[in-house]
Amino acid sequence: MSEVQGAPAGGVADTGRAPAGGSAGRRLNASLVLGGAIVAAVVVLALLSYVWTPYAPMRVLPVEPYQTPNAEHWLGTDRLRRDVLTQILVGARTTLFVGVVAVGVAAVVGVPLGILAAMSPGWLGQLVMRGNDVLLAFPALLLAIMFAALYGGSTRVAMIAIGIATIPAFARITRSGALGVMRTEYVVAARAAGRSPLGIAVRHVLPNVAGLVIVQASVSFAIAILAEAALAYLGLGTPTGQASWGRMLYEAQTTLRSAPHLALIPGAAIALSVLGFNLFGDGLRDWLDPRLEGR
Amino acid sequence: MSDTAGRTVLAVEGLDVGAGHTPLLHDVSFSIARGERVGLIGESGSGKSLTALAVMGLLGEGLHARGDVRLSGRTPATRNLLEVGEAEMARLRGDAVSMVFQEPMTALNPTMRVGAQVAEVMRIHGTRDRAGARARAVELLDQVGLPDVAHLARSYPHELSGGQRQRVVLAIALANDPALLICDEPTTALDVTVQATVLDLVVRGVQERDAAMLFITHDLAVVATVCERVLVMYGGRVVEAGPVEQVFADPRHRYTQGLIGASDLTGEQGRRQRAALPTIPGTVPAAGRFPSGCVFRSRCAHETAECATQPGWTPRGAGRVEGPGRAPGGDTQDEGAAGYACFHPAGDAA
Amino acid sequence: MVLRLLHRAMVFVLSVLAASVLVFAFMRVLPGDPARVALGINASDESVAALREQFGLDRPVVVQYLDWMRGMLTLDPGIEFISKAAIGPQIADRLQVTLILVAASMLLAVVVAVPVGIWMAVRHRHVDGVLMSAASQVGVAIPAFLAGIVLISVFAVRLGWVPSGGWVVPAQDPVGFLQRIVLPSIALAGVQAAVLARYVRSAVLDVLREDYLRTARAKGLRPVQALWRHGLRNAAVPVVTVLGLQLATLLVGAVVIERVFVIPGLGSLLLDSVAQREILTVQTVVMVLVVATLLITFLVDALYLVIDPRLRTGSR
Amino acid sequence: MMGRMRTSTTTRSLLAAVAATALLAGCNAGAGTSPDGTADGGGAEGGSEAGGESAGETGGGASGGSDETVRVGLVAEPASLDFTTTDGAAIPQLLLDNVYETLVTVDQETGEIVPALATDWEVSEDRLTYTFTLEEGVTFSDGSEFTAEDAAFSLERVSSDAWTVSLKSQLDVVESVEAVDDTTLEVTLSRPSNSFLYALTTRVGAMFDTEGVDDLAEEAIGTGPYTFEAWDRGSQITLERNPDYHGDAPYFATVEMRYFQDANALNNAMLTDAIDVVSTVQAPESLAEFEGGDFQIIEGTTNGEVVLSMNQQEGNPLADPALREAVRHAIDHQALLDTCWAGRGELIGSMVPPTDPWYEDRTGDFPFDPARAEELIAEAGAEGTELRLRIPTLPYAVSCGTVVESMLEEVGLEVTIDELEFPAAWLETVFTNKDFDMSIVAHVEPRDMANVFGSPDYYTTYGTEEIQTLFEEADTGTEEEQVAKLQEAAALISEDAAADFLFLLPNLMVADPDITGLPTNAITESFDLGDLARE
Repeated sequence: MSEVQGAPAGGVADTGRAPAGGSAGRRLNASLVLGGAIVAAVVVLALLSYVWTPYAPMRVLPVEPYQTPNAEHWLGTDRLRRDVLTQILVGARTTLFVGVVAVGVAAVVGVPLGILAAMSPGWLGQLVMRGNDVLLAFPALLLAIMFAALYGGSTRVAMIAIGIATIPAFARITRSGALGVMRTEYVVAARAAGRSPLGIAVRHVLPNVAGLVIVQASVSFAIAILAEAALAYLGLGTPTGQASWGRMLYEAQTTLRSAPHLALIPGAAIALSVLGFNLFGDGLRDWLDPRLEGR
Repeated sequence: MSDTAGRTVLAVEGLDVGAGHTPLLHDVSFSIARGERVGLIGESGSGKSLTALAVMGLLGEGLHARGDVRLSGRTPATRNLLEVGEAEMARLRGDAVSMVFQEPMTALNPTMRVGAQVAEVMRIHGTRDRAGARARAVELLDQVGLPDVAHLARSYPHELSGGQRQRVVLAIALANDPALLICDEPTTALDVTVQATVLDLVVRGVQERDAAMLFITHDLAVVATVCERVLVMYGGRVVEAGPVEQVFADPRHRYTQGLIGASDLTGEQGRRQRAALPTIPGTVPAAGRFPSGCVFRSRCAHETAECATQPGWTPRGAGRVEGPGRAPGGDTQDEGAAGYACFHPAGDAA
Repeated sequence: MVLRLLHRAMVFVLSVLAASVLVFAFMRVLPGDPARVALGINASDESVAALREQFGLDRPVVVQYLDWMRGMLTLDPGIEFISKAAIGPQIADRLQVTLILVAASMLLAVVVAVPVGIWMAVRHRHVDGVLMSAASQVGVAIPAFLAGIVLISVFAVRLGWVPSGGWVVPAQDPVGFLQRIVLPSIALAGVQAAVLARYVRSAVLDVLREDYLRTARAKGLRPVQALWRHGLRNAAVPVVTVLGLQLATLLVGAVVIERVFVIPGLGSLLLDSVAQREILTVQTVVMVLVVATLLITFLVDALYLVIDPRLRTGSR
Repeated sequence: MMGRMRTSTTTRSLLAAVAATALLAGCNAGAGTSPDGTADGGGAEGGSEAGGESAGETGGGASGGSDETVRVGLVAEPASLDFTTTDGAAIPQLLLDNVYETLVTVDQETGEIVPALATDWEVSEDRLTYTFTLEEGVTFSDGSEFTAEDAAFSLERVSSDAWTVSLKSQLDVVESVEAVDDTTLEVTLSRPSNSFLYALTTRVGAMFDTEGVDDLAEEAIGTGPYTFEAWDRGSQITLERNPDYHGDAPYFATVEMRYFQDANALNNAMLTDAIDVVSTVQAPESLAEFEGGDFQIIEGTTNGEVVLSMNQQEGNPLADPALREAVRHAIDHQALLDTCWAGRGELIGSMVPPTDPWYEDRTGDFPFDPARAEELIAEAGAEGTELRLRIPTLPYAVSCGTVVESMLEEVGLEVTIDELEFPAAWLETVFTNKDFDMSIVAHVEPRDMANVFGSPDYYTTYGTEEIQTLFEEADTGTEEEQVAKLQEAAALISEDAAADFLFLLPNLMVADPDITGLPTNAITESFDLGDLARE
C-alpha cells in the first residue's frame, strides 16, 4: 500500500500538468546555460586581463582619440586616447570585484544573521529581524551616497555600502529557508539528540539554505553591477584612472552623438553581464525549484 | 449507440492524452450511466486524474487529448467534448459536470468568503439571481452538514477545517445539480474520522440528484463502499473493469490482483496490519517510460515474451483472446462490459 | 487585526527612532566641516570656529539631536547653515517634485508591467510569452541613466519633440509639465516595469498552478475569467511587496534620473546638501526618505491585511 | 593680446559684441576671438577708452530695452546669495556687476581698470590716499540713494567680522575710509598697494546699501542693471531689469540663470533651445555638436590656471626639487591639453595668465623631455616612487589627472589617483590636512599668484621667504616695479618647480547666433549680463 500511496500530487500525469523538467527536476535550462556562459565569459575576460591586454591598462596612448573599431584598436579609442578593448578587459575585473564585495558583505553578514534569527525564536531573533527592518529602510543608493561622502568615492566604499544595504535581503531569505529546515524531522531529531546549535547550523541549516543564498547572490550581483554604473554616473563610484564599465559609460555621454560606440560598448557590456547574472540566478532557481517550492 | 444510450451520461471512447511526444493515456474507454457510481482506481501516475481532467477539459497547457468524449446532461450527447472549444466547455463545467478535488486545503480561493464561492457557480451559469444564489448557497452549505451556516458562509476558507472545506467544495460541485460528478480522491487528505461522513455526503448528494459519478481513488475499501462498478488503470490504460464485487473478489488482471493483495478489504481490522501485506514489487515508471506491450509487465511476476505485445480486451467469462486485440471500445457501453487486458489472467487455469 | 496593526505601528515608530539615531550619528562622523566649506579656502581657523559656533555645531551632540528631533516633529527643522533658507519648505517642495516623478513612473510601470506580466505568465509556453520574458530580462539589465541619456538624445535633441529636461509646476503650465515628465518617467519606469513584470509573471504563474484556480475553472469560468476573479487578488500579495520595495527604492533611485533630466527633486537636494555639508539638511532629507520607506513598509503590511484575510487572524 | 588664443592661427575671428551673421559664416570651431582688428594693442589703448560701462560695447548692444528674456545656462548653483560669508565663484558670477556694482571695474577685453560707480579717482603722491568721485543720481533697488556713506559702509564692513570669507584680507591694507561728502570717498591705505584698486573690482569692492545687508543670503539689494527677483532652488535664479538703473538700460527685461548639475544636461538644454547661452562649456569635447552654424562659439581666455600642485613639505617625496623638476619635464603639456581639454585653452609656464600685465611666456622653462625626467629621477634615486594624485571631482581635474598619471608612469613613477568630492572632501584632505602628493585644481581668482604661492602654510606648500619678499615689493612699489617684481616671482615659481602649470582654462561659451554682448574673456569674477542683447 505504501507504494500506492505515493506522494500527493507528485506525479506529473496525476496533476495534469505538463512534464516540464519532470519530477527529475534538475535539468539544465536555457537560462542557466546562457547565464552561466555569460558569467563565465566575464570571468574569463577578467582573468585574461591579468596576463594579456592589447595595451598597458589605462595608458594614454600617442594615437588619435575617438577611433572607431579598427585593426589596431579592436574596439577603438576613447577621448583620452586610451584603448577601449583594454579598458573593457580590465573593467571586467572591476565588475567582478563590485559584485564580489557587495555580495560578499551582504552574505557574510546576512546569512549568519538569518540563521540566528531562525534558530532563536525569542527576543534575539526578534531583535535581529527588527534591526534588519531598520536597515531595510536605508535604500542602497542612499547608503552609497552617504558612504561616499564619508569615505570618498571609490569602488570599494560604494560596494560596501551596497553590500550593507543588501544584508536584509540575505538575512530574510536565509531566515525563511532556515525556518523550513528547522521544522524538518532530522533537525528536530538532531536537537533532541542534544546537538549544539552551532553544529546544527553548520551541518544541517547552512547546506540547505545554500541554494537560496546562491540564487540571491546571483541576483544581488547583477544589482551591484547596475549600482556601480549609477554611482559612477553620480561621480561617487570608481575614480578616474581605474577601468570600470560604468565609468566608461559615464565618460562617453558627452560625446554620445559624435562617438556613440564609446557609450554603446560599455553599455552593452554592463547590460550583458547584468543579464548574465540575472539569467544565471533565474536558471539556478528553476533548477533548484523542487526544493524551493512553497517558499 | 446502444439501447442504454438513453441512460448514459458519460461516454468516453478511445481517449488518448499526450504531452508532446510522450503518451500519457492510451485508448481509454468507459461509460457511466445515470445514477451509476463508477470507481477509478490505480496507483499514482496511472492516469486516473488525467482521465478526469480530460473529461473536464481541464488538461494543463502542453497536454493534448484525442478521442471521443460525450456527455449527455441537460442536452443529449451530440458532440465530442474534445472538439467543442473552451467557451462551450466552460458552459458545461460546474453545470452539467462538476468536480471535487483531492486537496480541500488549497481548492478554495483564500481571499473570498466561502458563501460567495458557492454562490458564484450559480451566478456563472445564470441558474439564480444574486440574492437567490446567496440564499441557495447557504442552503447547500447546510445540506452538506456544515454548522451555523449563516455565519459560516461569511467565513474565509482558512477559518475552516479540511473536512469543512471539502464540504464547501462539494456544495459548489452540487450547486447546479450536475448530471455527472467527478470526485478525485475527495477524502484522501482528510482525517479518517471525517472521511466516512464526507463520503456519505457525496453519495447522498449524487443519489438525490440521480447523477452519475466517477470516483477516483486508490483506496479500494472506499470504492467497495461507494461504487457499483470499477475501472482499474495502470500506465495510462484501463487494464480491468467490472462490477466491484466481481473485480475485487476475483481480480483477473495481475495488476488488479496486486492492488487488492496490497490492500486489505476486510476493514479496519486489516488496515492496522498493512505493513505485513504483500506489495507490488518495483515502482510506477515515470510518465512515458512504461514498457511497450503490456504496461505492467516490467513489474509482473507472470511476464512472458508474449507480454511484449499489447494484450487485447478479454470480456470476463470469455476465453483468452489471441494477439493484439481491439480495445473494448463501444462494448463498454454495455453494462456487462466487464473484462481485462492480460495474457495471463489470475484465476485462470494457467 | 487591530492588534496586529497596532503592533506594526509600534514597530514603525521604534524603527524611525532607531533610524534617526543612526542618521544623526552618521552625520557627526562625516568629514568635511560645513563651516570650512562655507568659508572656503584661505579661511582662518578662528573664523571657522566662530562659524561653527554660529551654526550651533559646538553644542553637545545630545542637545543637537534633541533639537533636531524637536524641529522635525514640529515640521520645522530649522534653516540651512549657508543659504539660510528654511529647510522644511525646501524639502516639501523637492519632495513634491520627486513624489510626482515617482508616482508617474510607478503608474506607468504598473500600467505596463501588470498586463505584460500576466500575458507573459499565461503565455509562458508560447513564443510571444518567451520573447516578452526575454525582453523584460534585457530591460532589467539596462542602467536607467543610460536609458535616460539615449531618450534625451533621440526624442529631445534629435527629434525635438520634448524638452531635454527641467521642471515646471503642473498647476502653472500643465502642457509644459507633461512634456517634461514624459521622458524621465519612461526612463525611470522602464527598468521598474521590467522588474515588476517579472514579479507579476512569477506571481501569476504561481497562482495559475493553484488548486483554487482549477476549482474556479471547474465551476465554469474561462481561463481569463478565472484568473481575473480568483487569481489576481492572490497574485497581488507578492506583487504589492515588490511594489512597496520599488517605491521606496525609487524615492532615492530617482536621484539619478533627476540628475539626467535636471529635475529639482529630493535626490538632487540630497546630493547638493552633501556637497555643501549642509548637515542639517542632509540628515533631515535622509530621515524623510527613511520614514517614507518605513511608512511604505507599514502601508504594504496594512494592505496585506486587506488583500489576504488569512493574515488578519494571524493564523495561517 | 587679450583674448587671443593659442590657436589664433585662424583667418577670421569673432567679435562677440558685433556678432553679425556675416562674420559668423567665417567662424569656425577653433576661432580665436580677439576683438576684430581693434584691441591688438592691449592695455594702453584700452585705458584711454574709459568712459562707458565696458569697452567691448559697441553699436546696437545694450541700447534697446526689450521685454525679452534671455536664458543663461550655468553649472554650479550658488548655495547662498551672500558672498560675504560664503565662498565660491558662483555667487559673484551671478551678482557682481549685475546686481551689485563696484566703484571701479575691469574691462573684460583689455584687462584695464575702468570707472564704474566712481566716475573718477585720484591717487595721492605717496600712493596712500585714493579719492573717488562717485556718480550722482544712483539709487539702490530698494529706492534709497547711493552715497559715499554707503560706499564707506561697504568697505568698512569688509574689515569687520561681518565678512568671514578669506578674500576679505585683500582689503587689510585699508587703514581708513571716509565719506567726505555725498559723492566723495576717501580711502587711506597703511602702505602703498598696487593690488588695492584691483581688489575693488572684485567682490570685496561690492557696494551695499547701509540698510540692505540684513538678509544677504536670500536678498540682494544693489545698484546694478538687474535686480534679484526669484530663486527657484535647484533650478534657476531670475533677475529683472532695474527700471531705475543709472546707466544704459540693459536689453533683456529678464535674465534666467539656469543651473545644471552636469555638462551633458547643459549641452542638451542648449541643443534643444531650452537656453540661449551656455556660460561655460564644461566638456570641450562636446563642442563639435555646436559647430555647423546653428550656434556661435565664443572662445576666449580666463584667469583659471590649472595648477598641478606638489606637496613639498619636509618628508614628502616631492620635497626633492629634482623630482618636481622631473615631473615638469615628464608632462607633454601640448599633448595633455589636446587630450583632456580638446586642445582648448592656453599653455602657461607659471602662475600668470596672458591678460595680466606681467605675463611672460614661461612655457620653455621645462620643455617636455622624458629622458631628462628619467635622468632626474635616477639621480634622485626615486625610481618607482609612489605618488598620490588626489584630485577634486571636477571635470578638468578628472580628465587631466588621468593624462598626468599616464605621463608620469611613462617615466617610471607610480601614480595613484584618488578622486575627492569637491569641495568638502577635497578641502579637508588636500587643502587643510595637506594629505597628498599632488593635486590638480584651477585657481580662478584674478591676480592670485601671491595668494597661491605666497605662504608655506597654503596647500601649495611653497611660500619661500624669497618669494614673499618679491610679492611685498611688488605690491608696495610703483607700477613698473610691480610688473618687474611679479615677472621675477613668476620666473622663480617656475624655476623652483613650485608646481606645474598644466594650462589656462579657456572661456568657452556657446550661444544662439543672434545673442550679442557676450564677453570674450572671463577675467573677472562676474558674468556681466548688462551688455547682452539679441539682434
